Amino acid sequence: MSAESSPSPSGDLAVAEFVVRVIAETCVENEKYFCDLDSVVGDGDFGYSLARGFEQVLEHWQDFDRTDASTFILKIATAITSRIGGTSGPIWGTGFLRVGMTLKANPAITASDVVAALRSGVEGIKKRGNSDVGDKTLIDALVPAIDAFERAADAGTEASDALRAMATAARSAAEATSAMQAKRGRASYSGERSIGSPDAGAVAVAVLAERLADTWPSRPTV
Amino acid sequence: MSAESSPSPSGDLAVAEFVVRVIAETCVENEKYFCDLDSVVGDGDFGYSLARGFEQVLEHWQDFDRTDASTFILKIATAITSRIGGTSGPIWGTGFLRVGMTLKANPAITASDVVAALRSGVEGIKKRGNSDVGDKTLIDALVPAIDAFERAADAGTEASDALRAMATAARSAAEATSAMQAKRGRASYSGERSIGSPDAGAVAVAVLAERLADTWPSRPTV
Amino acid sequence: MKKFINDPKQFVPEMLHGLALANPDTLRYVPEYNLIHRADAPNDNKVTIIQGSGSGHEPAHVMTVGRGMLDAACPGDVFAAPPMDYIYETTKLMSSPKGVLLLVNNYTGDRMAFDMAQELSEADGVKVRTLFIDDDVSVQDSTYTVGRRGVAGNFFVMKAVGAASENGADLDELMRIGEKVNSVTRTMGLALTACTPPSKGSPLFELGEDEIEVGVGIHGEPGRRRDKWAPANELVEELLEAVVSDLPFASGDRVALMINGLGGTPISELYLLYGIAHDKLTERGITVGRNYVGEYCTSLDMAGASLTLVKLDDEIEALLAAPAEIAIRVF
Amino acid sequence: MKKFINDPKQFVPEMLHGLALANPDTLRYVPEYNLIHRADAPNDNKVTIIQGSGSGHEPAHVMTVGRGMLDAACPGDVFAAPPMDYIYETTKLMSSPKGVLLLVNNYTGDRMAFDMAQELSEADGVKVRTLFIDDDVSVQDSTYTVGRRGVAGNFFVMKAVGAASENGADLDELMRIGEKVNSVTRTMGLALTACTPPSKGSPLFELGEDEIEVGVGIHGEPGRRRDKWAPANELVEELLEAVVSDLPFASGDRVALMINGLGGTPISELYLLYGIAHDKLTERGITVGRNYVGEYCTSLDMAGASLTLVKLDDEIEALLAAPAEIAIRVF
Ligand SMILES: Nc1ncnc2c1ncn2[C@@H]1O[C@H](COP(=O)(O)OP(=O)(O)O)[C@@H](O)[C@H]1O
Ligand SMILES: Nc1ncnc2c1ncn2[C@@H]1O[C@H](COP(=O)(O)OP(=O)(O)O)[C@@H](O)[C@H]1O
Ligand SMILES: [Mg+2]
Ligand SMILES: [Mg+2]
Ligand SMILES: [Mg+2]
Ligand SMILES: [Mg+2]
Repeated sequence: MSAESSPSPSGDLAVAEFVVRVIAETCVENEKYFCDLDSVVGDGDFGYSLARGFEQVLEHWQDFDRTDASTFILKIATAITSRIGGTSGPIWGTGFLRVGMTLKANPAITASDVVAALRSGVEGIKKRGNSDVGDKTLIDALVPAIDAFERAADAGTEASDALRAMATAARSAAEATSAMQAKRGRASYSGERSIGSPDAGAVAVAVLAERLADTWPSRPTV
Repeated sequence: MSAESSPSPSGDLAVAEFVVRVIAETCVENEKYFCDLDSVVGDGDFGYSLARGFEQVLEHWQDFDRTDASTFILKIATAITSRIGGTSGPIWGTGFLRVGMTLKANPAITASDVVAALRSGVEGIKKRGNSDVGDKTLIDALVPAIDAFERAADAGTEASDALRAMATAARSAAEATSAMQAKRGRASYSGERSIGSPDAGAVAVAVLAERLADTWPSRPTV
Repeated sequence: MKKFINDPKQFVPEMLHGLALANPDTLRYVPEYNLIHRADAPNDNKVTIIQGSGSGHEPAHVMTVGRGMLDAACPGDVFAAPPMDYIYETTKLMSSPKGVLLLVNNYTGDRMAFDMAQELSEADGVKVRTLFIDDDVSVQDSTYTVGRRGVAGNFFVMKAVGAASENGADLDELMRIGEKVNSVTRTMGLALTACTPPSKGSPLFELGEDEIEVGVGIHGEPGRRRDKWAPANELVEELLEAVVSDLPFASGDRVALMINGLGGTPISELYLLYGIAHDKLTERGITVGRNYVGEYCTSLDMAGASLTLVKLDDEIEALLAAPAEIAIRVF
Repeated sequence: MKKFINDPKQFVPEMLHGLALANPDTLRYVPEYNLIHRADAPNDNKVTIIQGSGSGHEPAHVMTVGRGMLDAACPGDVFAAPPMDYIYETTKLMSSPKGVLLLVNNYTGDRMAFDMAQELSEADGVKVRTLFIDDDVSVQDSTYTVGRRGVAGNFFVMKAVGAASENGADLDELMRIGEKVNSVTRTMGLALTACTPPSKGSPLFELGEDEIEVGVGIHGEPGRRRDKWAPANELVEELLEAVVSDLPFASGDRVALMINGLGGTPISELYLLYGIAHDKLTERGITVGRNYVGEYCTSLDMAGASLTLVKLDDEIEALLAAPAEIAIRVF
């Protein structure tokens, strides 16, 4: 997944496994933190829902079809959609589903394929959630993060640096959600009182992107 | 009601009115304090029950039959019995009833008649409550208080000093109930945990006796 | 104190006013005596069944007035036995040629007020009998008390005599049935939080964030002991063991099992407790023939629950299964 | 956090286990999907009615499964819409030739999961319609939200379509009835205390000793505003005014009035509120044709209440009056 080379299918699968595993473990580890973020103007279960869902993913880790990277991600998407309740099940499930579907259409995965897949995931989330940039959701962290990744990749940056750029963008975008008024999700019911604290989903995106950037150098290489 | 003289019937009535009024007003004023005392191992309503009942007495103050002191006290007894709930209604009602009945049998009221009436009141309470000295109830303050009053009256002490002796005895007896384990009333359910705090009813007796001693000099005289 | 209340002194009357408004066809309200009675009571062909006790235990007992249950209830103020007057006047207003049965939870104040009212009513020529209910096993040493307290188990006595009286049973028969049900009924409760009486305005006792009160009374009287919070499985085991060993209930018995909420505990938790208790009884070879989950006899806003077992025989089970109607309904 | 609980993750399954054990004749439990369904469902001659939503609102909705109400409920975890899977599998298991009606309280998570499940079920050939319920008037500015929330008023939609489906109404007819009832139902709630979700272990928000949250959501979402505690008369006036002016209800109307407890409020206070609300409606010339006092749609252990009005016509009133049976019962 470096910006120039198009790695072998088994290399793609290893990368997909690594990324999903980091996401799953990070969500499980941050259960309480993510719940606390959702408590401010939400209902406090965001971390709980993600943790229960990704626990299932980790528990059945060996059972997912590993024909190729996209198949693997599609199976993960199904597991997330089936096991995560609340808003996050459909949102995250749809995101993974679209990523998997887009990658399936591009068997030899390049950095720009990854960007296309992520953008397609975001489009799926927007459609599913009837939401967009500016609504104070995880979309407000995802979009700038993908933009940053794309810029870095286009400039030929190494994957680890592209990920770092992505994480930095996600973090500042997540922090910027503090100033926004929520227009979607439970937080929206509190109207102007949602201003002043960041969106839980956006912060989670920042945490995940940072963790990916941090752990990328330690990924198993094929 | 001095130790020597046997005052006129109308003087008795004035004394009865004065005493009942002091009791009623003191109970109303001490509502919260008496409730707090009952909260430690009881159910916290002792002051409330007394206050509501004696409020009624004060509200209908002019309506009570004033043929003589004993009639007046009997009417008060009926009002207390009818209007005070909880344990205190029957207990206090019975006490006043027996006092009134005993005085009725002795139209020219002497100090020893008063003592006999009070003793009869206590006997009524014991019978009604199936209780006795040592059960950690108001009886444990009443009995020593009446004893002290009797000793003073027998010695020919002035009424105000006899009342002071009564108040002093009631206070130390009430304090001594702290060391006792309750055998009657709701406090008894908490077993040994009732030890360490005084009985609410006993403390109320002490407060009332003290107030009577304090206000006696200011009573209206006929 | 944060309650839905105007004036603590009007708490009970305002509640009764609402109850009467909500049940215009079936209930009547006589404010002078806090009296709620069936619109069709007294009935000459039926013993009248009356329960008093303090308020704060709702639905007990004002909301359990109805066909097959109580004919009337005349509660006192919160946690205070009704003034003798209320009972006496209620007994007179509701008297039937077949007689009046007074149901009294065994507390000093209630016993005294009902005793006095019974004496006066009998002097007026009313046929009155009194049945005392004392199902609480948490009060162990009865030489130091007036005996066991009446708590949530009173529901079963009410239900059984209510059903029998609809069938025309006379006063002696109702006494026999009521005493029998009471004799096979055992309850034990525990509190997670104290309750706040409206007139006091603050909790009756202080429990730490990890403390519970085991064997608590329904008036917030302290219980057997204060203990550390424990998982539901352990708490149910403690309640069940206290109850089962007291009668004792034995393998092969058929029982009614009640999980009663004390006022502040959500019904989700009560069903969770029910599942645990049911399984534990099954393990002991005891069959749950009837079950009851919800609020029957509460302690204002106290978070907590009690567990009641009734040993069933054919007669009791039939009486408990008989139809009945009360104010607490869903539809 | 002091609750009757073993493991927060097992809270919902353990509650459902207890519910199933308490209703062996009428309910069935399928643990894989948190599914509680009528023992006699699906029924080929009846549209199947299913409600999902998060847990923590009991008795809604698992305890309102029964004849004349829901055929099935497949709740998610506390305050979380069920995973799409649960709804999809429940729909398949419960599908009837007459079709399946999904009742959904209007929240983002619920809408999405039900939409997805409906798509998948339809692809499998099941006839499915979805009815959204949005009775909460506290959410004012709907450009900033996905519209109003569904709260306690969902009871009336459930009851009406439940009754109609027993009478054999088809899916279109049920949609018409459900939408009609929803369109004349309005609710507003307030909280005296926050609730504590088991997995969080602490209150969702902090209310001062004299503060209340007006227009609170049933998931502990903050409401319209925080305010000072006030006597019950004033609080009822505020709730009533918000509800009455929204439809608006007018003099001469006949309504159903519900006072719904949010979980930690004793029924005594609910009846007190009922009396005040009834009197205030009478002053406005509005007649209470049916009344409901108790817990219908709660928010765990939250102390608080909501007030719901439904404008009655003959059709709605007959459907509300039809007999029904659910797990929550007294006898
Ligand atoms: N309509 C929506 N579209 C996209 N994301 C959303 C939407 N609504 C909420 N979210 C995201 O989901 C997060 C909350 O997730 P979760 O706690 O599972 O939802 P809930 O408890 O409200 O069902 C929010 O912080 C936000 O980032
Ligand atoms: N059996 C009894 N005999 C005499 N006095 C009693 C008895 N039981 C309780 N008391 C007295 O009554 C007081 C409590 O009164 P009250 O609060 O009205 O009773 P309760 O709330 O238990 O009905 C106790 O402090 C005690 O002094
Ligand atoms: Mg949430
Ligand atoms: Mg008391
Ligand atoms: Mg009391
Ligand atoms: Mg949620």
